[in-house]
Amino acid sequence: MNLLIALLSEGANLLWFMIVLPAVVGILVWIFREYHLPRLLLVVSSAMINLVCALSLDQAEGFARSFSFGPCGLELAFRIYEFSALFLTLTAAAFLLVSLYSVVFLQDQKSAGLFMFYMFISLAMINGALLSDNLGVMLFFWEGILCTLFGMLLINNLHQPKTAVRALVLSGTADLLLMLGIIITVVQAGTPKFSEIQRLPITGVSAVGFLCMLLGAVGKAGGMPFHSWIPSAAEDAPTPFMVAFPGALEKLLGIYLSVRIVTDLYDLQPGSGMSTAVMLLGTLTIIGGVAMALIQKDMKRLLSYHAISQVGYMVLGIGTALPVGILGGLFHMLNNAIYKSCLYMTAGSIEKQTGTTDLREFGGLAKRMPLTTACFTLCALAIAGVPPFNGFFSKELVFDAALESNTLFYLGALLGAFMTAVSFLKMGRVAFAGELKLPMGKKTIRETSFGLLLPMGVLAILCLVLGVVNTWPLDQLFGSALGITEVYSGWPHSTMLVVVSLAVLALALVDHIYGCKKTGSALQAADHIYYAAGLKRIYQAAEQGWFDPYRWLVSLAGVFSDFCVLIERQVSWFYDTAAVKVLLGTGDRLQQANDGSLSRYLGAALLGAAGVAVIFIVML
Amino acid sequence: MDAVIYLSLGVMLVAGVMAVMLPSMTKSAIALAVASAALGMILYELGGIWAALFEISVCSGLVTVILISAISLSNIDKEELPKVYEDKKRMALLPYVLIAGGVMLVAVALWAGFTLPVADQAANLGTYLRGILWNNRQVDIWGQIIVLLTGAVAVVVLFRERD
Amino acid sequence: MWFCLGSVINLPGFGWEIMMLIIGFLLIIAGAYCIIRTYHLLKIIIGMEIAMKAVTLLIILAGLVNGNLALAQSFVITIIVIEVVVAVVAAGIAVSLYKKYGSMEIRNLRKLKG
Amino acid sequence: MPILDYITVSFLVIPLIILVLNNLFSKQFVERINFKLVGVVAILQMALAVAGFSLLSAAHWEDYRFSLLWDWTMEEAGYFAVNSLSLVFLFCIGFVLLVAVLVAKATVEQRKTAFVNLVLTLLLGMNGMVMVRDLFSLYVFLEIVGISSFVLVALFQLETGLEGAFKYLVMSSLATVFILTGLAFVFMQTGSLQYAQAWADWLSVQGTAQLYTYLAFILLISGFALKTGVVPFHSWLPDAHQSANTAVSILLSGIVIKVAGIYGFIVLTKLFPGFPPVALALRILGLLSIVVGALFALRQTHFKRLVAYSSVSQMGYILLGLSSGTTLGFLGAMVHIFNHATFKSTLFTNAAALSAQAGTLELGELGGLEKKMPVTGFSSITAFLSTAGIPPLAGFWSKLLIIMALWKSEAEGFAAVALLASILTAAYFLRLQKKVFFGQLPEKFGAVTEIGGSVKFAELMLSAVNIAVGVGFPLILLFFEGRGLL
Repeated sequence: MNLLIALLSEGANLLWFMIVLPAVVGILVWIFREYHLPRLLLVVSSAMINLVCALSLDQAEGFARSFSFGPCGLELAFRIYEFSALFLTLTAAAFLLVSLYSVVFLQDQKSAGLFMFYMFISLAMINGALLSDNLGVMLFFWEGILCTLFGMLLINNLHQPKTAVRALVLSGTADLLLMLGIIITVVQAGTPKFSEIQRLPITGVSAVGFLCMLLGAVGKAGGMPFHSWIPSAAEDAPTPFMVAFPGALEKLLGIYLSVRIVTDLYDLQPGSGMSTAVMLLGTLTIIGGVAMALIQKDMKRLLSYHAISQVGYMVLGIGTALPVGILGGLFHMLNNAIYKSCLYMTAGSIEKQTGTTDLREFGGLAKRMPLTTACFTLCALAIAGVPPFNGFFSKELVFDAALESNTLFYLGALLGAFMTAVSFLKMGRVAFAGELKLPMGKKTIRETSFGLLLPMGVLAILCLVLGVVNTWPLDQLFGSALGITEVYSGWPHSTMLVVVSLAVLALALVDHIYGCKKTGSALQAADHIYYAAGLKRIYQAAEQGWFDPYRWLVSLAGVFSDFCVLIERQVSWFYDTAAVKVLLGTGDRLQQANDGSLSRYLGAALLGAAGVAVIFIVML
Repeated sequence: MDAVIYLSLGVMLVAGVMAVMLPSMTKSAIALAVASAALGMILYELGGIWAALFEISVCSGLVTVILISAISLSNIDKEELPKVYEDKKRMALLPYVLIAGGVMLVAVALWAGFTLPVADQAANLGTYLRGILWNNRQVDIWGQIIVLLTGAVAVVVLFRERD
Repeated sequence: MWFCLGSVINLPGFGWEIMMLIIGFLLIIAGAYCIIRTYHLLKIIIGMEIAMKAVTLLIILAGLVNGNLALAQSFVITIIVIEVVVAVVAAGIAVSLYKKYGSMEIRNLRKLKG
Repeated sequence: MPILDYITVSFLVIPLIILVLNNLFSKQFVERINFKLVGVVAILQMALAVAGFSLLSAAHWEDYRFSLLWDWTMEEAGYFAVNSLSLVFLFCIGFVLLVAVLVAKATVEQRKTAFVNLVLTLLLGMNGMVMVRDLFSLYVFLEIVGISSFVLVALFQLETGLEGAFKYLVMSSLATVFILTGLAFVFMQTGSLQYAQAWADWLSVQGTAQLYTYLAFILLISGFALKTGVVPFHSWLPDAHQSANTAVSILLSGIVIKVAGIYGFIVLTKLFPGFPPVALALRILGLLSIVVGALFALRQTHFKRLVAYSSVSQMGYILLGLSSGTTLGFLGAMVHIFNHATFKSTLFTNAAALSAQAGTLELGELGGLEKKMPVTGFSSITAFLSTAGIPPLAGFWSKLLIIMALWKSEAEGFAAVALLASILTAAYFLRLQKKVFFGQLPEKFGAVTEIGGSVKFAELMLSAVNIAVGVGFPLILLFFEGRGLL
């Protein structure tokens, strides 16, 4: 304990501690992987210590520390300041809940120890990435998360690592772009230090660097076009993974970097072409993600598409480059982390009880799982943007910024909000309302365990609290961290926006009822959109994966690999046949020439002497 | 004096070529002894008395004895010898090779300014042989002693029947 | 051959030093030719000896040219000693081979090859 | 420093005394102890070399001159001398001699006295070679080494042994003719053959226009290349190595070709650093050796012959290191000399074990002996990995130094080919390992057991040295750095 105090007393040590503690705990968890109780205690206590550390860093004045190591002037530069301390705290808080949920969820499973090991290593990496003041060091931690991600996806699917490979390829591409962007940025700025780069103008090469970095950051958050591994991960990754990574931690990290790129590294002007491009990316992500969510019949898959879609709001908000947009984007990120994690958790609870998340197989759980239903409802209301939940306020801020920038994007975002509401109406009604329906083989179900309910409940209540008391997050947390003096908290300033949003929600309700009437079932309530003229084609194409960049990459890679196979054949022919034949043949010839005759030996030696003479003559 | 050197050089060359070309081993060995003696003559004429003595006694003497005794050990029928070893046929080209080589060397000497180099006079050590051998070449003398020891061991090894 | 030598003698600027050099080279060629062409083990020793004679000649010539004949003489004496020992060893090996094969035929020595 | 005097003199005196003792007493008595005596001489030589090295470097002397029973301070007197280079060589000589004696205990059953006599004269010759300071004396001791080697190869009067010895002798006498003619031309111009920088520099200045100087270099390079066994002068080497007793093969491959050949090249390159054709010739010969030696080795069917061709190939690396003309390259070559002594001795020791236990060295007949002879298999694999330059074994470092030196001296092409040729090295050794230690065990080897005694000890010792040098090489580099060699 003394050691801990000593460690905590010095701020610089705390920086190290934030990285070393999770790594060490990860290893300890893996060592005690056989025992549930020590694991639980270890995980919860260390997650709490992590949170305490983060909070104390948040309280401290901003400062920077460099630890030089290695021969080539490499240094490990860390810096803590308000913004990163805020994210550190948010991460720590999210991690506490997520890890509690995970450790309870996985308590009977063999892979729990390994999973928690990866979780803690990921936390170490995330902390490192948030703390580092050097772009290169940050990239190192960033890539570390990719590794742990790959490991976690492999846990249950060692023999069919399709999803893991897909995630590796897509996230890897995103990270590659990030790396490229970082290289360009460092070259342009002349320094690898975050704190020394002063808002580079986005022109020429810098524009490429900006775009690459932003794509890399958004890609980590799960935005288009690096999203398609998330839905497939929903199918075969453990639910805690979905809660932790696409739900909360990756979003935090990706949005953190995006905001820093837009506000610190580069000078993104509102209304500029680059801003429009980013907003377009955000809008496309919103619509694309939610449109696919609409027709999903599996809870986790549906939520995954929402996870993608929600990133769009954040990117849209950040892309406006207006303070209100950035603030909205950040707030939305926080809200999304809360309600999306909670939603995943409810899906996980249902999975734990019923054994499935396929909406066609169960329904009417409200009576048997009232608390889960309540959590779900709160979060669904929040994600749909119903006042006074937190999602409403953040969405309004994003809408405000989008309307100020470009009406088209505002309309796109509205469309997204509409479809979000529709899809959650559908899911909520199917899963919880109506008569109890259980999958084959299940007779009865119970409410889920306390360990799972606790984080869910906390998160669900937070949804309401943060909505009602939005002054605190908006002004105290993000506003002061970003240095925004204007006050955006409280009820939205523009009544028109609120009216339109409420109208959209009402429209969604009407649409849902219409859908139910038409098809006779809540499950297919959204299917009329699917069957609408023209849209069906697009959906079919989407279902076949035509919009999946992974597939594009794969088919592109297919052509490339055919080409490579052609070359490879020639090369392997050269290696396996030609080179061997030539070498062995030469060896044989030499061997035949060396027939043991002394005359030949002498002749060869004299020829050698003549050869040396020739070398001398040539050199003369 | 020059005439003696020219003559000895000529004898040496001819005897050497004959030693190579003669089909009879005994005659070959004798031709080698003659070449050796001619070399000894040259050494003597140039003032290398000790070297000449060694050359004549050891090389033309001892080596010839060794060769002759080795030849007599291998008592092949004299009639068979030329047929088996085909020396006459295989050595027939030597004079042409030598003439071609000689002409080439002379040509190089004549047209390419083939003169002997000027020595670094500063490095010259004008001492007598005894002084040289005992002052300057003690290392070589130790070497000679070890060579002789090795030779003795070798003779013991090679000429004794396997035990 | 005599004609050739005679014409060399009469050329201006051609002392016996150059003659010695040329004859030394020619004897080395003759010795090497002998070693390469012969089928008789002892003939190889003779060829080696001839080449060594030529080398002795060249060393003495070198001493003559640089005026350090005494040193050259000491070299020659050492060379002669070594030469004899090598010749003895070679003859010993040749005789041993003769005892194995019953002939001094070099073409017996084809066991080691490749 | 009188103690250094004793140390240096003992490199010549101890073998001489043992040589006398070996012939003084009755054969029955001598043959019981003489191998042990030679082993003691070897260990003593290593210890003395280390002691001499530390004394010399403690005193910061370039070299230490001494004589044997005469006063070398007399005017114009010749002398022996040791410097750090000779002491390193002396250490290597002692090391290989120790291994050879350990193996000879198992392989030499007859003619022990003669064997010991010849080994001692060989030792005298090699010690003398690295301690003389005169090109002509170098030749004299070179001949001692040569004569002892011929007779050692022919020692047991087997047909193959005699054949190998005779071929070796004839090729060596060609080398003698080359070297002596070359020396005659150097002597002709300088009037002295001592290792004196003055005349060497004079020759270098004069030499650019001098036909004789170039002729001398061509002949000297060819002569030493013959002694080293560099392609295309190599033909005698596999024959001699294959046909000799394995203990003799260890001596020949482990140290004789290096002292007789490579040391000559070292002297040449040290005396005449400013001749670009010399470096180029060494480079081309080295590369040719590496590639052609490896190609030959790929097709061999006899264990020892394959290993002998591998020696040809490895000598190429040493020449490449020397040719770079830099300290780094020289250092790489020196380390490779020691490493080659280690791993080549290991492989020949394996050959001794195999021929003792399995009774044959034909690759076609051997197989699957890994389980039966684990120590032999293990040491063979470490030696093979080291030869192929696999980190962290010793061979990797020396090759790395050599290739780095080549690269730095702007011979990138040579460096690249040398690097690629490592693949060939790995290929032929992999083939060897596969044929001997892996695969199906022939039925007739069902009762084969691991070798014991001195050969096993030698195998273990050599493997340990190999691994220790490899793992501890950074320390060795630090040592070099501390001495200002890097």
